[in-house]
Amino acid sequence: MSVPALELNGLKKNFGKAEIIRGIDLSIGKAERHAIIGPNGAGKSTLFNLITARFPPSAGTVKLHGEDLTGLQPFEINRRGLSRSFQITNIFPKMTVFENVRCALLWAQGYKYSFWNFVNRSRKLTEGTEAILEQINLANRRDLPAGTLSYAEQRALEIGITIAGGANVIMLDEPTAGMSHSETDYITDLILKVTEGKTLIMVEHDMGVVFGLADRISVLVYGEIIATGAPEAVRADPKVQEAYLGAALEAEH
Amino acid sequence: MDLILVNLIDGLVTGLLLFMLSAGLTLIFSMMGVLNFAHASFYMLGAYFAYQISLALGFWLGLLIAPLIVGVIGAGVERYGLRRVHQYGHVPELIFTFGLALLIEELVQFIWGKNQMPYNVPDVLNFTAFSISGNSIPAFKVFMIFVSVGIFLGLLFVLTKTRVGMIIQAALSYPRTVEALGHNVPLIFMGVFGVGTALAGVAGVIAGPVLGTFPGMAFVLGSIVFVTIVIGGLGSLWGALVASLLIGWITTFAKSYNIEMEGILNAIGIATPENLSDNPLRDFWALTSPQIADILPYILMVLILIFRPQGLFGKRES
Amino acid sequence: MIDPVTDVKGARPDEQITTNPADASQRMRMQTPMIAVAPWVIAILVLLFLPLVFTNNSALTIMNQMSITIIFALAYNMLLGQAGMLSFGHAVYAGVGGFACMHIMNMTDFFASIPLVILPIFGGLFGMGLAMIVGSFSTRSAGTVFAMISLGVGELIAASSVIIVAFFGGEEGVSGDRTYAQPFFGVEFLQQIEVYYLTAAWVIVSALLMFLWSRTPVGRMANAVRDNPERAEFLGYSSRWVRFYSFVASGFFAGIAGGLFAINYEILTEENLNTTSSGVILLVTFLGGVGFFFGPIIGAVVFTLVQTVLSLQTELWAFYAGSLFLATVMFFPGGLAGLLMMHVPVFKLGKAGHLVMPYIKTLIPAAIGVLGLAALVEMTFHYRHAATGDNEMTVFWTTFDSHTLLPWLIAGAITIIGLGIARATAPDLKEAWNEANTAGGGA
Amino acid sequence: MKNITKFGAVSALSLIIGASSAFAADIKIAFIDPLSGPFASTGTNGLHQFEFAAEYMVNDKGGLLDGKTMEVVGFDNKISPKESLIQLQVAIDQGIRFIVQGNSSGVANALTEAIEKHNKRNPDSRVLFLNYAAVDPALTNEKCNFWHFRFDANADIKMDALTDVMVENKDIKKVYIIGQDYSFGKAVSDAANRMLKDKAPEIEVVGDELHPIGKVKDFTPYARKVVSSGADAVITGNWGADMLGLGKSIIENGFEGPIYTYYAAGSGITAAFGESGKDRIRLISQGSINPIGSEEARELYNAFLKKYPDGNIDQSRIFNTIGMLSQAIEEAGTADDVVAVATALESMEYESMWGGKLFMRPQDHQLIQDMHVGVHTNDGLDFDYDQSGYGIKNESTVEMASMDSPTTCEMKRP
Repeated sequence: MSVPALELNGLKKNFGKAEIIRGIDLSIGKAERHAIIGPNGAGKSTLFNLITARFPPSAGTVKLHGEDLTGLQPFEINRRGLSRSFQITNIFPKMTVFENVRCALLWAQGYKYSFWNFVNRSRKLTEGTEAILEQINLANRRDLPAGTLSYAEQRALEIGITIAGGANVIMLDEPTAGMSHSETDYITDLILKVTEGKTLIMVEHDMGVVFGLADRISVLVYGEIIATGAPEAVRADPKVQEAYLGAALEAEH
Repeated sequence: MDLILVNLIDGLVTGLLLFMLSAGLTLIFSMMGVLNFAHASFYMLGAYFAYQISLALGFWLGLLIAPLIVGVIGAGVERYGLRRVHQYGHVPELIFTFGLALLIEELVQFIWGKNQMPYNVPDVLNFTAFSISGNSIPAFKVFMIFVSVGIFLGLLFVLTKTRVGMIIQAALSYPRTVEALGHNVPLIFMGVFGVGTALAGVAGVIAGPVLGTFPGMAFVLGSIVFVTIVIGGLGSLWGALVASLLIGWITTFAKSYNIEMEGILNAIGIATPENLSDNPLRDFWALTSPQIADILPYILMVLILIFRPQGLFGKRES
Repeated sequence: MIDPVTDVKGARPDEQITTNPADASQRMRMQTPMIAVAPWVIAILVLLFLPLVFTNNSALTIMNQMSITIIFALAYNMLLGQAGMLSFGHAVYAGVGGFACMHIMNMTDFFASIPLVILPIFGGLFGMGLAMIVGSFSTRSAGTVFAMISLGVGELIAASSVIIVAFFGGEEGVSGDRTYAQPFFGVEFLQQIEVYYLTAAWVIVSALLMFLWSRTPVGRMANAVRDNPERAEFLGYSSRWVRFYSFVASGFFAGIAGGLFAINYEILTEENLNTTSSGVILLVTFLGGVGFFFGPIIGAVVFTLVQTVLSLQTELWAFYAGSLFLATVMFFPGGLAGLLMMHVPVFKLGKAGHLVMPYIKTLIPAAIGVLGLAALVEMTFHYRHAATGDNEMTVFWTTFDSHTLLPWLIAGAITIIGLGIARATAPDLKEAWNEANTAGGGA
Repeated sequence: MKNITKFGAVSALSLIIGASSAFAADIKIAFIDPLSGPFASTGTNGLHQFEFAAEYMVNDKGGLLDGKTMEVVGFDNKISPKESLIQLQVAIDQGIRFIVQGNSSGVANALTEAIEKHNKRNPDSRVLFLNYAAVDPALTNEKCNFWHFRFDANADIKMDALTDVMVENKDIKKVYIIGQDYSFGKAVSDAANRMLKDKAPEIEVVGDELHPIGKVKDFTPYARKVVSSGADAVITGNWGADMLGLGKSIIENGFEGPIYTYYAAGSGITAAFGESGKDRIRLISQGSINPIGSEEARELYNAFLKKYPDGNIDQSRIFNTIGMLSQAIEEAGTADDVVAVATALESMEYESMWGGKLFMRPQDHQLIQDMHVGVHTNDGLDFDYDQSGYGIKNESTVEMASMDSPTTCEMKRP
């Protein structure tokens, strides 16, 4: 069996005395679409932040393609092929849509901190950016400041920024939060399209999206994973139904 | 030994004076996020107003009225200036106060001219309270200590025991929540700004006769007040107090004792180079503590920012 | 707390505070190279021909001072505008660069072996070196921490200028003679005009390099880090290093400005390092507008004129400069450049003509009113501070007795009428402005 | 766009420069000193005295060279060397050939070097530098040049006179020297140490200290050291707010001896010391105000007070500067050829209305004159300062002070 794309071992996080993440073991394979669900306050976003080194974990390790990420800075993790979006829209609002995406391409295309290249001279950079804009359907918005886009467009842009660098592990934190039905469908299609062949890990509340996208689901309750498996298996798991899913599913219908 | 006691008292006076400025500034800073560069200018206004009032009504009414006027002006600045600039973000706000500081200095020169004002200690307090081996402690300094301690206690009482104080404390940490609870946060901001500048005004009234009332008095004090609150930790009243006293004593002692760099370096085992007068580092070797006393707070601040960016008592970073 | 990121979340579309060269780069990319090069060619031509218009040495001296301020302000804006870092001690990088150049001037043998024109490069290198040392610990975070470290370091170095006499020369400073350099194609830089062309060449080169810098990957990422450092981290860039590189580059160009100062004035003193100079460059940059690459250029030109020319006319120049600055911060946070660029959409819509009349109707009375106000201020000042017998004063080439009622009435009337008309016509202007900014409608 | 702005701005510039050069006086003097900012009061007071001197001593008496009038034009240098050099250039472009400046030896250094270079590079627009108050000894020693003339006594001369007076006072056994940490403060300290050792080896220097210039908020710690040292007298070269702060603090905190100063009078300082400084502050100065040097001077002072009721003549050397320059112009028969005027100024002897004879020493262009040590008092004054009732009254006089003092100047004449 090949090395999993992402592997968590005994991951824990305390804030003072409060244990938010109580020891998580999880292994996500290559090209798998994995959803993490759970009630509010279960620690889903915290888990994301631990994986991407926004916070240091209290215990445990995170491995990306078998490599231990302990002690690495967010930008170093990103360079190793893991990219993420945020729960609250997190783009560069004063820069244009085009600029937003282009910035995401710079490191991936090997420009590093160079000051001897000119970004608008690079055909590869421009074409790469335009390709991404096409993918996220924002080509006609390219010269607008990102902050002036509609909410759904900003979320789409954020997904575009997240995937632009060509990372093979994509983490999306509630990509459809606060959207209307039609917008949700739009984003779901977009995610399907742009994560083709990549490992996807997402936190999501909308069960429609979850069951439409995910190959496997993990259920996080009070900082612990109580079930992991294929959508149907998880749906059938009595523990899950008891703790969370039942109520949620009822509410859904 | 006696001199140590005298220096402790002098440092206390300096520190408490600094505290009256930094207390208001740290409240304003932590609530509104405004690094108010013009804070020391309000201190200057306090001294000038008090001087003008003392000509007509005497020192004591000046002490009473001048801070009130300064506070009202401060509130006006918040209401009609800062609040407008606030929408553009923090950097323009800061730059606004920077410009305001310049303008106030120009205005003061416009009205009172450029000379030092003969604003003096009132006759009632113009005597030597006591002497320690030939060093007299003027009664006015004792008075300054009492006024500043009184103000500190008053502030502490208001902040911890009254409803307004509770709201202010809450607004310090959670401005949005407090607004959501229906409190008029803009009004609180204006009030805090007014009170903060009035405190600076009080400091000006009682410091003017001792440290001189002249157009450059704000500039001399200006940035050191920031240094104080950064060292103490933003938003912390206790931090402001501790940092003020620390700075007061450090600078006082550094000035009172001639500690030489050569002595320090020799003590840690570095020998004085030969031909010191030709050495490119000669000025460094000849440093004495009084020479650098007034820049010690800046050194302290830079070190603190590098190793503990939230300051001594601060809870949050910037 | 002053981190611009904190309030970025609900970004306002009309916000103009920070640079958005993205727009420019886009336009640039789509336009023909001819148009991209045009401003530079015009700038070169203007700089070449200015001395033909202003032949006297003092105008040259003032233009040199402008040029130095332009480079320094552009360097400062690499921090403030491009990378969102507020520095209160940037004068020290220019100053140290200048002092280094001064010492090189005094190294007779070495100085005689290099042409004067390359001297500023040494200034740049020393400014850069100092920026690398300070940047290594100050760029870890932006916002207040960076600002306060810059203030502290600035104060320390300024204070050492009177203590470390060996390098800074105490309060007299260090002086030298530029003419001892190797002649450059026979030019010994004895005359102001020669120095003018040297400085002008450096302005073009430095401004061009700084402009190009903003087009490089690290220059683009500086904008990204300014807007959202956290997001930049998740794009593979360390915010700290991006800030560090911006800081070092800014230190380099500040050092070049310092080197040019050394050539122009042949003396460097404590004032090149002190907090006042650091504050002035902040004012200059903000007055011009941090949001546009050319903003600081306007700021430098206007401020230098106010400082050197207006101060010949009135003792109250600093008062007017302060008022102008405060008004800019309050009403035009985009600075003078922002004010100009507000008109770009109007021009694009081809409706600039619609604004001419309303502007004339409002701005001319307003200007007259403001001048009237200035006259009142001058008269008050004269009345209060002039010598007793000295009742005569001259304002706007008119001499009168400030102790009689009539001039006060006239000035007051001019002020009230001017500002009154402006106020009355302001709504029309606003309407015309809105109309001009709306696409379509009447031709 | 930017180019248009720039163009417009520079057009305005040339207009304004043109406009301000449209004055009508025949002989113009550029006064380059701070007229705004923290040192503006000293600068403005100086400008008033210069303007008054030109009016009263020259124009009202029919002018020079058969009716040419004299005008003093103020240039604000904001006490910045950089601004001074810009304003110098502006002044030269306006055709001004005489530059006066006094505040800050740093500025004087910058000016004297710039003027030397200018005169070398532009022989047809040479200018003279008449320094009326910058006292750094270097200006008439290693940094001297033909174009620079100093009308004030330099720091060494003043200290020489001051120590002459001090050693007469047998109560003084211990002396504390304190000053601002820069070239002038150091020069005062060096001179005091050297001369006290020379003249009265039995006097002990119990403290010798420099403090940061213009940065000290509270002088109490320094005052404590002075008191604890048991000093009988203090010497300080402090000026401005540093003088007032130090003086007040020393007196307030229990020091009871005399304080020997260079700059503790006028500009609000006399008023601010008031009663507390009485018989404590000693001042070294030239030109006798109390008692007034001559009836002519009394008339002049009264005329000055009529014009500036709250003004002081605290720099009588300004009137000497104008007087000597006028005499030199008359002797040279021209105001345009500055070499001729400078040659006339060299070794000029001049009878000052403030008492005594003045002699411009040709070796170093240092004016030699009588020095007075006065005391701050309200008794028996002809003229007070700051309308405060207090003023400086002469106690002792050193005639033609330091007439034979050595100089390292090697004057190069054109």
